[in-house]
Amino acid sequence: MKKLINEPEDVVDEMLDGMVAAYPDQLRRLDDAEVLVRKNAPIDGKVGIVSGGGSGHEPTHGGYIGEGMLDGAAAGEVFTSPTADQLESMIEACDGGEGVLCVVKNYEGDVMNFDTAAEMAEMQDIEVSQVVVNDDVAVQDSLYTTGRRGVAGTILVHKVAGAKAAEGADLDEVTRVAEKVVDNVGTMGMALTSCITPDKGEPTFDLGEDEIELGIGIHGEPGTERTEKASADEIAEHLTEQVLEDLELDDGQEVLTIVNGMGGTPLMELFVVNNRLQELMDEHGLETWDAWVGDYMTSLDMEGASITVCALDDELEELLSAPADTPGLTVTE
Amino acid sequence: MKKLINEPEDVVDEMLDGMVAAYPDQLRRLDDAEVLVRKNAPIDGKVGIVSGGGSGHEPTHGGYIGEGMLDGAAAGEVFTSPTADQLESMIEACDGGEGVLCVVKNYEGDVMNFDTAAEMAEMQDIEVSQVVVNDDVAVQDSLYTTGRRGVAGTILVHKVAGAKAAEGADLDEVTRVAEKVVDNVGTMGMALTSCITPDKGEPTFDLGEDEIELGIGIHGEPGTERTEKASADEIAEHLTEQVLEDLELDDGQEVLTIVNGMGGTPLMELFVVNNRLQELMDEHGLETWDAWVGDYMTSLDMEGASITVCALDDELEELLSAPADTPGLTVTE
Amino acid sequence: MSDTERQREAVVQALENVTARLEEEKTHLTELDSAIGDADHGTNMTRGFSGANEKVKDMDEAEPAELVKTIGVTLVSEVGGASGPLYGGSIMSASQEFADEGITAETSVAFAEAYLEKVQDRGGAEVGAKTMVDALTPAVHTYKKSIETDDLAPLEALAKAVDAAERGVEFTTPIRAKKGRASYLGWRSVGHQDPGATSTLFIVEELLATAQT
Amino acid sequence: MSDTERQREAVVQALENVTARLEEEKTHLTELDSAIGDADHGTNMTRGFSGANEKVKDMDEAEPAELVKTIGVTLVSEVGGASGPLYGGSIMSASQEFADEGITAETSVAFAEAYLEKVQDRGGAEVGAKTMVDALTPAVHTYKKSIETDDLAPLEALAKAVDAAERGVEFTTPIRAKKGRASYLGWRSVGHQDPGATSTLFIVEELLATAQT
Ligand SMILES: Nc1ncnc2c1ncn2[C@@H]1O[C@H](COP(=O)(O)OP(=O)(O)O)[C@@H](O)[C@H]1O
Ligand SMILES: Nc1ncnc2c1ncn2[C@@H]1O[C@H](COP(=O)(O)OP(=O)(O)O)[C@@H](O)[C@H]1O
Ligand SMILES: [Mg+2]
Ligand SMILES: [Mg+2]
Ligand SMILES: [Mg+2]
Ligand SMILES: [Mg+2]
Repeated sequence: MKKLINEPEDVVDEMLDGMVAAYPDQLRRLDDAEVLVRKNAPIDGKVGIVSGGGSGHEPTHGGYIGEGMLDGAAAGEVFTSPTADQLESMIEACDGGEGVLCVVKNYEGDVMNFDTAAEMAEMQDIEVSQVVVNDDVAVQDSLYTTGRRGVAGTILVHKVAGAKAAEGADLDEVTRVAEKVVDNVGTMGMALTSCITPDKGEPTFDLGEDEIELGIGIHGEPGTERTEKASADEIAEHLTEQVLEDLELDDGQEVLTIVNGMGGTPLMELFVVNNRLQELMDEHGLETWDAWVGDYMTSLDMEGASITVCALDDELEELLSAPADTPGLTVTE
Repeated sequence: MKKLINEPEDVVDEMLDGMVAAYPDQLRRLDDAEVLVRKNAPIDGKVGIVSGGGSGHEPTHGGYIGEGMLDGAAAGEVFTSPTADQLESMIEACDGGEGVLCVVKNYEGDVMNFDTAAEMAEMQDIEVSQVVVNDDVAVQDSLYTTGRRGVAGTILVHKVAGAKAAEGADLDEVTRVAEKVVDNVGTMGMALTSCITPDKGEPTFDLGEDEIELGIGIHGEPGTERTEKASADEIAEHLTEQVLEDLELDDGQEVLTIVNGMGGTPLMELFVVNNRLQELMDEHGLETWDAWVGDYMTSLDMEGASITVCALDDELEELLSAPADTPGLTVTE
Repeated sequence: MSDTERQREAVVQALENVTARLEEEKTHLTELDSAIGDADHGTNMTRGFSGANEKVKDMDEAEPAELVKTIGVTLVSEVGGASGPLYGGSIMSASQEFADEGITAETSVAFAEAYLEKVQDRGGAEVGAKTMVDALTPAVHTYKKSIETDDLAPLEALAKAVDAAERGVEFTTPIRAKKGRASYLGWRSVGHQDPGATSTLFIVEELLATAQT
Repeated sequence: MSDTERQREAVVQALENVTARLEEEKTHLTELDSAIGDADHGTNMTRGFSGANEKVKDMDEAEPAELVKTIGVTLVSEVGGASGPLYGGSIMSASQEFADEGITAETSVAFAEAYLEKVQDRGGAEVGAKTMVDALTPAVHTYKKSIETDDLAPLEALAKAVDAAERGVEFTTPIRAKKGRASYLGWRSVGHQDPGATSTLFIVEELLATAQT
């Protein structure tokens, strides 16, 4: 393994300091915690929006802290949910008196730790609500699973909830729009290569020179299916079909699409995928209202991509257009 | 080789269409050319700013088209300068009557093709000026070389020249500030892995599991030196020393720093490098006015990073702070 | 040495043994987690237990229940992931069973039952979901029956619990996961041994080893 | 068949042979460029020459000078990189030497000289900079002397030029690059053969092969 790191056990700590050093006017790190918050948190009279999860998904989540998006983000060890006490101190630091919305990706670790943190915060008289994002259509939501995973669609939840909170809406309203995104978004991913965690130092799964994994998550979990390598067009088609099958959209529906890179994929390739994706939207009679292409929710150095489709209405479009100023996403008026 | 592409020979064409599909309100592709321009180019009464070079460096250059930065960008084949006729049609499309500044990276192919294009454009009575960026301190500027290469520092030239042109300055003034950046910026890069071009399908150079290359360019050229792998801190120190030695800055000098990823490097690692870089700025008595961290000038899927330092004065700071709205870089007021 | 002191020493010793064992098995556990999870179970467990070891070293005066609780609290705040709340939170709340009478044959059964219940409350996994519950359930059931019905001594009961846990671990291999990250794999999870069940077995084995000395 | 027709056919045939040869050597040239450049010289050259082949196929009526010029123009607009302007631009402007009298022994010498001059004008490389100039210079000098001083027939002169170019290519290996991407490598460029000199040799070899048939 070759990585630009020092000791594997220091990587999250040093990354967080390196982020604050890059955005000293926007970010602040809580003392002795692996938690970043807005420089001016808590913002009085505004609902706080927080998220968190294992590290290795940068710019998720710390990179989405800022005006119009998150107030705080907790960074666990690589691919390991943050602990409940860290989450609790984040919630406290981001409560401006109007309560805090926790945007949780649907993993048992995240859910359990956020649950505990919410209980702890409520004991401090902080109003807490949670929305659990589960946009990954690769995983069937059945008795046989713990439900679908939360992946790239999470960023849209940050954006929409953040915009609503910036408007001055109350916790219920903010929670409602966050849930609206969750109800309307689907994602499916694939990997050309496994990621390598700093700690293990070897690929989490082995893929042959001619194999790819479909239906991967963002933690180097093997996918749901292994197939022969295919062209960008074929891959775009497969992922898109799965997502659209799940969403069952009406003709003429306006959508936001994301081609998300997994960390090691050149932007060039993501644009090639977007090229086919937009043709497919056309072929399916869907209207792309906005198309995002880039690394939003990564899996360390994995090569691969995911495709997200989110059905929009006027309210969501307005909230997605609202200004955002964060290291990882800027929306200007 | 596994890549998200279709046929290697179609990759640039499909990428450009995929970019336009992602930013249809901002970008337009010239007919039958591998050239992107601003949707509303030429902008009457504004000096046009154009750049171009081989593909594989995304978001460079097309990703920097937009308000406050470039008017046009020509995309050659992967790592191959665009041809003179393509460059010429770009210059024509971006001339709003006040002339066009070509930002050229110092490679013989780029320089020769831009020279020819400039001659052709001047024959059409378009005023053209050129600035050649050569920020790579790894290459000695001596009789024995063709001069230093242009690398990540180029983005700062786009930003500064673009801001000046947006103010309404004339071609001479725009050229002057672009040259000021060139005179004050230095970069040095390193690779953990080689890149793989779509066409060749194999690493351009072979690196052992314990080796890294120092002083690499952005085309998979082998570097100036091969050494044993080292920690992020050691690498940050080495690159920074080389750059600072070259720049010879005064105590207290304000600088902009860039930790630039080569395409396959997780953001996590870039922040770890930035953590040490900012300590080094401190130790050298330099004042970081702004610190950029991300993929600005890439080399396909290469894992590695470069460090750029640019000395600033009031004028450059003002121009760097001016608003920019492009796919690859947004600066808000 | 008072009874309380003896119990305290036993807890500290057990914790040391468990920590050493997990350290030894770190790569092994992470390997198992690579196949059907995210390659961090070994790291998670060793990070948590080393932390607990540090904490407990300075607690010369604490009651046994307090010590056990501290182990749980430390796991909660050091481990994260799924195993943090499952191991840590459950140890923390089950430690109450030792509060009044310290560690006895009876209270150890109560602890084991409370621990299993908590893991299932938090995680929602039944037996057969291919999780730590599959190792834990036979171990706890066997321990309880050995003590309460068969009148075995704790040491013998614990030995039987280890056997039971071992069979539970083996049972996880041929079945499809319903909970945890392995469930994302669907049928591809069949044929792999569950990391959390495996670490549960190691812990029970070290409890036995400690009791035997 | 008129003289002009014969010349036209010869140009078309030479172009076909060169294109086929570059196609064959594509990987080889790219390999050489991988070692000291950016791994695209083979692709660049074949892309350009296939394009030129296409263009020239439809020009049944053109003068030889026009054909050669078209080859140059097509290379300029298809190749890019350093080799595009160097090969293409220089062929384009040297083609003027054929304008008045077509292709003769004398005009072919003039063409060769003009071509070399243009390459050096554009690229600024002297002999010994480890570039195509190192293969080109001996080839052109030898060709000129063989025809003008030694009164050899063009075919024999061309054969000597091939030998000369070969020695030029071999000369590039042991020296340090001063121009082109290889110069970035400093001393590490020593020991590698220059791709552009190599493609120059292949072209001269194919000119000879064409003349021999
Ligand atoms: N819902 C659950 N109920 C019981 N045990 C679970 C549950 N989810 C996960 N586990 C256990 O946790 C183990 C994984 O722990 P670990 O790798 O540390 O956490 P994570 O899955 O968050 O990376 C699994 O092998 C399984 O035994
Ligand atoms: N300044 C120059 N003068 C003469 N020949 C040059 C010069 N620069 C490069 N070359 C030739 O061009 C060749 C490389 O061509 P190619 O790989 O197609 O272009 P690029 O270097 O832009 O990728 C080199 O091997 C060398 O022979
Ligand atoms: Mg984990
Ligand atoms: Mg090239
Ligand atoms: Mg795990
Ligand atoms: Mg080349």
